[in-house]
Amino acid sequence: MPKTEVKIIGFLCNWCSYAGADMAGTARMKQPASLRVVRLPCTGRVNPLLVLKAFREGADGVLVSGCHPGDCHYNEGNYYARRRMEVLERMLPALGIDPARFHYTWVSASEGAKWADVVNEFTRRVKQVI
Amino acid sequence: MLGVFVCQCGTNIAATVSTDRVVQAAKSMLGVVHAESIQYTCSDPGQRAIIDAIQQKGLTRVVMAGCSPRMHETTFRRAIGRAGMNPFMLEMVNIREQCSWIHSDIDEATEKAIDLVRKGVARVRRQKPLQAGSSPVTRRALVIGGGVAGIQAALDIADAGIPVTLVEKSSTIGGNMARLDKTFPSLDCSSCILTPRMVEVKQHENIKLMVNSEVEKVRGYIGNFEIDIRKKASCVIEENCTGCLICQEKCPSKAPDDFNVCAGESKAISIPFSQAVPLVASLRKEYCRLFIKGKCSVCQKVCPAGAIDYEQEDIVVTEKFGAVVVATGFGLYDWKQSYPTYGMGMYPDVINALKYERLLSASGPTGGRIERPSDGKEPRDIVFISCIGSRDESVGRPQCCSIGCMYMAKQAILTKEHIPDSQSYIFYIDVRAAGKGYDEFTRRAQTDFGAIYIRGRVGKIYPRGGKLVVMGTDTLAGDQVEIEADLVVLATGLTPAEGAGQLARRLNISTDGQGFMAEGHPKLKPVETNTGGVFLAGACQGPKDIPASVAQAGAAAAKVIGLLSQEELETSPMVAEVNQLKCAGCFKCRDVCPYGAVEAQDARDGQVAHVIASLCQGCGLCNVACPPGVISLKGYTDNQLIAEVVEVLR
Amino acid sequence: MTDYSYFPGCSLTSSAAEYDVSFRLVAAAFGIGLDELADWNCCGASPAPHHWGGELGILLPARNLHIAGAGHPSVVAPCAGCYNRLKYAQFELERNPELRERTGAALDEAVRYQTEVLNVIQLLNREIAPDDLSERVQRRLSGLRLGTYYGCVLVRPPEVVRYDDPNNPVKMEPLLNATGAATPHFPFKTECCGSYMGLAKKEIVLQASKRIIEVALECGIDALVTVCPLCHQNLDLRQSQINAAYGTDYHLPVLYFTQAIGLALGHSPAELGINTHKNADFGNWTLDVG
Amino acid sequence: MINLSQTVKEGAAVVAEIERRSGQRITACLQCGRCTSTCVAAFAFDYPPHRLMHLLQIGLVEEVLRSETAQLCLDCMTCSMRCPMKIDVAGVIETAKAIADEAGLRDTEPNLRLFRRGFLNNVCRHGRLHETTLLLWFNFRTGKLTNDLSLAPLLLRKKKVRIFPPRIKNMRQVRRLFQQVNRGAGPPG
Ligand SMILES: Cc1cc2nc3c(=O)[nH]c(=O)nc-3n(C[C@H](O)[C@H](O)[C@H](O)COP(=O)(O)OP(=O)(O)OC[C@H]3O[C@@H](n4cnc5c(N)ncnc54)[C@H](O)[C@@H]3O)c2cc1C
Ligand SMILES: Cc1cc2nc3c(=O)[nH]c(=O)nc-3n(C[C@H](O)[C@H](O)[C@H](O)COP(=O)(O)OP(=O)(O)OC[C@H]3O[C@@H](n4cnc5c(N)ncnc54)[C@H](O)[C@@H]3O)c2cc1C
Ligand code: SF4
Ligand code: SF4
Ligand code: SF4
Ligand code: SF4
Ligand code: SF4
Ligand code: SF4
Ligand code: SF4
Ligand code: SF4
Repeated sequence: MPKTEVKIIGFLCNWCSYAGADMAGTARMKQPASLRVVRLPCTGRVNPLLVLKAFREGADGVLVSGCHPGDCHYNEGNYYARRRMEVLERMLPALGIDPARFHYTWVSASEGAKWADVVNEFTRRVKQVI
Repeated sequence: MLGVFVCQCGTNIAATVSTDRVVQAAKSMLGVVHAESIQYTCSDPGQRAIIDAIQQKGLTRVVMAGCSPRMHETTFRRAIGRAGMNPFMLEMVNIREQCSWIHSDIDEATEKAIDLVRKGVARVRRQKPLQAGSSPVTRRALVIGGGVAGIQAALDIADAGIPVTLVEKSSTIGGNMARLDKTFPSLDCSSCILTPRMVEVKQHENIKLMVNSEVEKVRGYIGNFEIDIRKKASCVIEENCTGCLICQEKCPSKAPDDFNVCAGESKAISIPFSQAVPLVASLRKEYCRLFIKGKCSVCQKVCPAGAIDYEQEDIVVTEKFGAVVVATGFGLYDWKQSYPTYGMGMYPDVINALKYERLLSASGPTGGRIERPSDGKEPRDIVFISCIGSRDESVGRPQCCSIGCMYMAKQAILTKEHIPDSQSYIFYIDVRAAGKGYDEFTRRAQTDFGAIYIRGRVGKIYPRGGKLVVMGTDTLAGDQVEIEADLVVLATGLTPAEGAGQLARRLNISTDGQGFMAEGHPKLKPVETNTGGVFLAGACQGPKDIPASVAQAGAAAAKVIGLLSQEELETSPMVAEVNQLKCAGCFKCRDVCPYGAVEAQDARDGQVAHVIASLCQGCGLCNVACPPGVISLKGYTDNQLIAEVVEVLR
Repeated sequence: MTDYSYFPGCSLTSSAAEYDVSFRLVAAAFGIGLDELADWNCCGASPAPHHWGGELGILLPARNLHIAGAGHPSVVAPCAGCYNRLKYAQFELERNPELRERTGAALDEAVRYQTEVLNVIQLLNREIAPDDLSERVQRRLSGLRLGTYYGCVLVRPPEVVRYDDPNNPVKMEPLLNATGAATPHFPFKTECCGSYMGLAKKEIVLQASKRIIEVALECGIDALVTVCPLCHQNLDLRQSQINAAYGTDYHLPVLYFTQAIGLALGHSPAELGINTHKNADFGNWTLDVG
Repeated sequence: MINLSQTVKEGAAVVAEIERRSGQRITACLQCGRCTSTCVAAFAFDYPPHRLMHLLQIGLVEEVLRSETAQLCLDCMTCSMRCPMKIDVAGVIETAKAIADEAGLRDTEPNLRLFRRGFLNNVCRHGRLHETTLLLWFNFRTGKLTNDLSLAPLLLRKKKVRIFPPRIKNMRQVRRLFQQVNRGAGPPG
């Protein structure tokens, strides 16, 4: 019997959010053990189909997080990501997936505390709807 | 033939993750022939253990579960390279920053660590050997910003025989240090130590100085930047101007005096201060009568050197550089909007410390006599207030300005020297004076110069009979206090220089929560950025005093010299690649690529995409955009990512 | 003609009757209809939220909100204290279903709490354009330097009242300026006057209010303008007590916002109840119409 | 001398309760004193607001709950607006006061409590406030019969006081609101 109640897949860009998650760790900010992070160069590398794949494989939630708009390491990668993720979010209900189980956000390398908040809050939300 | 190494990191990991159980679980994963737990894997014996295992068991792929890949990926790539493996057949699994350090339940953390290792195994099984490419290096450096940090970096690099272009936004180099009177902790006169260095820049054969200039566009990558620099028209022919100042004297149009923080007035054509480098006049069109009303031309008539050219236009030069040093310094926090209780700028005798610095300076607008702005009288009671727009979350600025405590002590000392019967009061929360000789310095302000230190923060300032009532608290006395002051000096926090965010975006480097340029790692990469070839020096990276700025500039210069002494540079092999046989030639990939790295190539039937590896930065945008999915990012292929997702959810 | 529900509150029916009178005069002049809430009760003022666990500070105003819910879309509460209490009740009812339940039980039906609550500045700014007022001015207040005194409860806590800048409110200024009056910099706009301590802990009120008057005079202010009856009481009525306690000789007039506008519209000081104030001498400034 | 190893432990539960109810972090206070600098009433307090915060930091809850500060704070929120750590200091004090009330600690500032109680009883009786009876009642109870009477002639002359109390129609409803608060044992003090 697994101990963690929910499993969330996180797709994080290497430059901002992954670094932010590291920073939260360096600062020992406690978070639920729900998240499994997949590191990517940029949220622009996140294919919406990959998100759907995660849901189909049984993920309780999917979190996509990258640099703030305008701060993308690759200039505009996260703008593409934002557009793709917004479309995806709107499609989820039609696919029978509660949109509350999906979250797209921005956390910079310096926002360790925000990262911890995001994980805490999203986990709480996923637990509620699952 | 896969090996898994689980690092204990002393107790950093082992206290929360049962590394033994992770090793046990790893042994049963597909393809794993070796798994062990190591106390400190990055140490010499730790790396040896990996190399031994590779050589004894013939490993071809390695999973290293430990700290963040952002920490030690390069270390371990090198290690397995030394063992004769392809360095890219490594996957680092983060069970420290993103696991042991953020959880407290051993079972939960261990379960997660096992999931992550399984994910890493699945991913590295699909990894192909990659070959790092290489590209030639341009032996020339760009330094942006001509404050003391930029000056130091430029001189150090130039002294190593490398050509440097120093780009300065304003009409002279010197930056904020040129505005200071004497400097802590040794009370050296600022211009006495700075001016010779400014002149050296001007005279150095390897330095090309461009004032009134800004970086406009940046292309390329480490070793090979191509950068557009715009030199703004100043209506003065630099080579002709002798700095005689006749134009400034005769010019009828007043203009704000930024150098003196608006204390005193300047002219539309001016040289900001007498030691300016270059000592050349600049015309500001927005204040010039000729450009506003169409009539004047006085300066042209009086200039004995024929240096005035109203038709001058901006020029954009494009140059190639191998490395860039950012040294754009700082601005001061504008307190007026967020501290309404300090009068919002309604009281002329509430000023910021930089303006006070000009009032103290012998070369300042008052010739070194301290006069309060409202009536020109010499103040007797002077109140200094620390941490304005610093350490204050209510205005969104939690950071410590790191120099305020020191310069307030300095200014209190100088005030006493100027006006022996004056009394300085310093409101502080903590006296932060951690440098060498610094605490002794602030204590001297109290013992030898009679400054009274009051621990507490001021609540309100309001006028009473030509004076300012400063309402505060003395937390040590435990009571409210009130001072009738002649002058109030605010130690306002440091902000990034105006336009720093824009410049950061152009250079593709990150900024931190306060907008300062972000270093690569707070301890181990303090002058690097996340973008290869771009380095930081001085207060652009965070509030700093002169010694720290100069030290960082020297370090940045050393990095640049090291980089530019190489002939060729390794490039990341994690680039996109097209399966040209299946490419449909739609060029959706080319449309999204931010680096213009995709080009069309002729094929048998029509055109297909081709990635120029030296331009590709590996963002993966194309990979997602491609309808048939035939362009893929090496190291992050669809196969690998899907495998990670599937495995972690097993 | 727009109609509003009107919650006068206890003060405007007794010690601040002139506030009620002047408000009605100004409203009438601009065709603003005011329907007094039927059978309203005291909002609980400052004591209610600070006694017996504080819940009365929500329940009492909730009843008024409920009554307002049956009337016009918006209710105006000129007293800053009442305004604050109504906003507070709304805020708490909004986010606490259990409280809503209980309040409903006491009222015998589901509590109506969503009526828009306006303060007097908000209402007049909405209904009167400065230019409009300027045109209708009979007695130009030029030369009069008015100190806008907002007090604390009108703008605080910001997340509850959501009105104006809590540290430097400015919403009174446009209409006052339209009357010709100047509104000079006044750093004590939101300093507390001592609130309800007048009876039980007088020294707090006297010291707090003294400072406000002292700074107003320092800023060359001829009269303070307020929207709070309690502030008015502390600053005007207790000015003599301040003088007695500190040996000062202050005679600074304190006007209600609506009185200032009423003056500009040409009403006499007596019509506006200014003669009921303790300090009604405007010095050199003349109240003659012309 | 304060035995910190004792106070910190013993005060922890109440401090945690204050933090929970007020939603504020006491530990975030850096003792800058800005709250005190801005407080118009601090001169009348036994502990100015910043000291009150520190007392909580070291677990001296009894001092806080019994403090005059908790009773006298005007809840004007000036301190909360200015705190550089964004602490709602007024909210913390208010919470401490509520807890003191619940714990039956009622000896501090009895006059003020009396005034508040008188005010509410007055409202409970009439539905609206009748200032005249409140003033008379309060002065009678405190034995300071002339308190504020100097203001009376003017108020009377200007017809600003009502001799007879107001009374609203649906008093039953108002009483029920009061009963809501008195659930159980009845109103404290
Ligand atoms: C009131 C006060 C007193 C101080 N006293 C002392 C002291 O006594 N001792 C001490 O050690 N330190 C002192 N300091 C700190 C000292 O001023 C700084 O440490 C130092 O100036 C930092 O140097 P810098 O080169 O990093 O930045 P700056 O001096 O700010 O120089 C940056 C330069 O970059 C230019 N620039 C900005 N943006 C661009 C752009 N986009 N493109 C091109 N150019 C650009 C600017 O025009 C400027 O010339 C004091 C600071 C203040 C505010
Ligand atoms: C308790 C404590 C906690 C700290 N925590 C932190 C922290 O959390 N974060 C942080 O950033 N910093 C921290 N520091 C500071 C940090 O340890 C130092 O900044 C850092 O170690 C300095 O590195 P160094 O190389 O200059 O000197 P050292 O680490 O002292 O290294 C000097 C080396 O030189 C050798 N040596 C000495 N004399 C000679 C000689 N004559 N010939 C040859 N070799 C010689 C010594 O044996 C030694 O190996 C901490 C320090 C202490 C004491
Ligand atoms: S490799 Fe990383 S996790 Fe292991 S000892 Fe070194 S720093 Fe710690
Ligand atoms: S532009 Fe001409 S007049 Fe002006 S300083 Fe230069 S040489 Fe002198
Ligand atoms: S043209 Fe006239 S106004 Fe313009 S800079 Fe020259 S002298 Fe000054
Ligand atoms: S250096 Fe001193 S003045 Fe500046 S923020 Fe830090 S403590 Fe405050
Ligand atoms: S998007 Fe895909 S199919 Fe289209 S050109 Fe690029 S590689 Fe070829
Ligand atoms: S990964 Fe693709 S989109 Fe990104 S830089 Fe390389 S070729 Fe361009
Ligand atoms: S809320 Fe209380 S403590 Fe805060 S400033 Fe007002 S009276 Fe003082
Ligand atoms: S203002 Fe805030 S941080 Fe400062 S002493 Fe008061 S509560 Fe603490």
